[in-house]
Amino acid sequence: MVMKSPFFHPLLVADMAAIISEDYFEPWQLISEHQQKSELAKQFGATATFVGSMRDFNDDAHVSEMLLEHYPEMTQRYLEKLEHDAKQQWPIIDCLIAHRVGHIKPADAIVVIACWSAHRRAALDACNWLIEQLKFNAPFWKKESRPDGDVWVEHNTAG
Amino acid sequence: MVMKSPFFHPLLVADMAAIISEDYFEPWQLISEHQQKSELAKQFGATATFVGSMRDFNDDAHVSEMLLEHYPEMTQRYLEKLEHDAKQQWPIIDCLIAHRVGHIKPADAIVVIACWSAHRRAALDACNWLIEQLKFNAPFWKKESRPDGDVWVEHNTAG
Amino acid sequence: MSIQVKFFASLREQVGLSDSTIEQASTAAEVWDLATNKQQQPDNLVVAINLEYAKLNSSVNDGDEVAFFPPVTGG
Amino acid sequence: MSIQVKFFASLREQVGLSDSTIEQASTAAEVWDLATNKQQQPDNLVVAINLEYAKLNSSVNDGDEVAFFPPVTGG
Repeated sequence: MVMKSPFFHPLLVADMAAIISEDYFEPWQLISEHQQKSELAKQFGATATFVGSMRDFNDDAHVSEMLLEHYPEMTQRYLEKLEHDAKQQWPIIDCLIAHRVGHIKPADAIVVIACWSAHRRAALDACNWLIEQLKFNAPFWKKESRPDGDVWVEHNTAG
Repeated sequence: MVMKSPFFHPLLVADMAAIISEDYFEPWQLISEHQQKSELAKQFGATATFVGSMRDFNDDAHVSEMLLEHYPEMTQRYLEKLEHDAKQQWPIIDCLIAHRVGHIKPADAIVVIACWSAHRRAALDACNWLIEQLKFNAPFWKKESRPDGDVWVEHNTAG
Repeated sequence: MSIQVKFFASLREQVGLSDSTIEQASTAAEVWDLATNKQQQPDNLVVAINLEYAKLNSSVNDGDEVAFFPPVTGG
Repeated sequence: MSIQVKFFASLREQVGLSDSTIEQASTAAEVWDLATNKQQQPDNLVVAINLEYAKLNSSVNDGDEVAFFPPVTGG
């Protein structure tokens, strides 16, 4: 999603992106590429990121694979809304959210959040807020392949 | 710094690094390479990072270059102590701190902090704590090249 | 007149439906009863109407899309 | 017997010294007076002894390294 409006101050033009991907992505490369696209490199002084990745165990059981289901129209809309809401609360210059869906292997990145701002507090607080909101509200569901069969994850950990 | 001890549980062996560099580094590549070296890729589910980079203005003045002075023995020791203290407070699997010194250009990364943990709260909280501690206690000093001359930065912003 | 109904994840498997179309209903709860043939609602049932979170007693209108799902577990 | 003294950043420029060696002193404040020839201490003076933060009235011993610097501005 590209937001450009003549009413924005040029320094505050945002190039927020909300990506839902069936394909593997390397999180640091994704962040690096998004940042390079931005013309704001000399404007921001702080970048905070969070990457959630697949562990090969959960509740002491080995997990060989994961299937991530979602509600496509609602997730896209919800992630864009989150970015919009974060920008209302903090002076973020740029923001990236990416989330995998479909078949996921251990060590794959599942979610990437990155926030760029002039100063650290806004970037860190917005990143922290975005991952909590996403975890508890974005319509994604995990099904884990365990030795004794496939199991839907019933709830997210509190932290 | 590599910490390995037979008394650590294998899953908790840390490969913490505290790097002070006179040379340019690309922050996302540094994080990616550190992560790839780690044999813990399937153990961690959360990575939180903070990157502080040089803006080309401060206090409304254009800044063309920055010189970062430090107290070498004390900075190295202090950054390693910070990582150690973070590991005492949170179940961090791996941790990276890198900081530039010497001549720095606009958009260069100045500091990189990355924390890997099983779950997000530890990674996010440790990363947040580390940047605050570093900002207010690690013996680095910035001198900015401005149109009217070189100026020592007198204090860090609160956020 | 019609209302689109969707079910996701473990709830989709429990109910045995991924989507359905019903003729008419006044609330999300009524949509549930008609689409599932009055199966019992799970305690942690989540409802969205037109891609926004809603409640079981929220009203629904012609053309709405009503989704039922379990607590989310992404990220 | 000797104590190594170091100055950093703007303080180094103000004092006009980057390092110095003094023969003997009992506190960091005394180290300052001897090394700077009793220049006035800035309000925000920071002191470290042997790479650890200390106070002006902290005691110093033979072989110690005492550093004086302004508030840090890294990160």
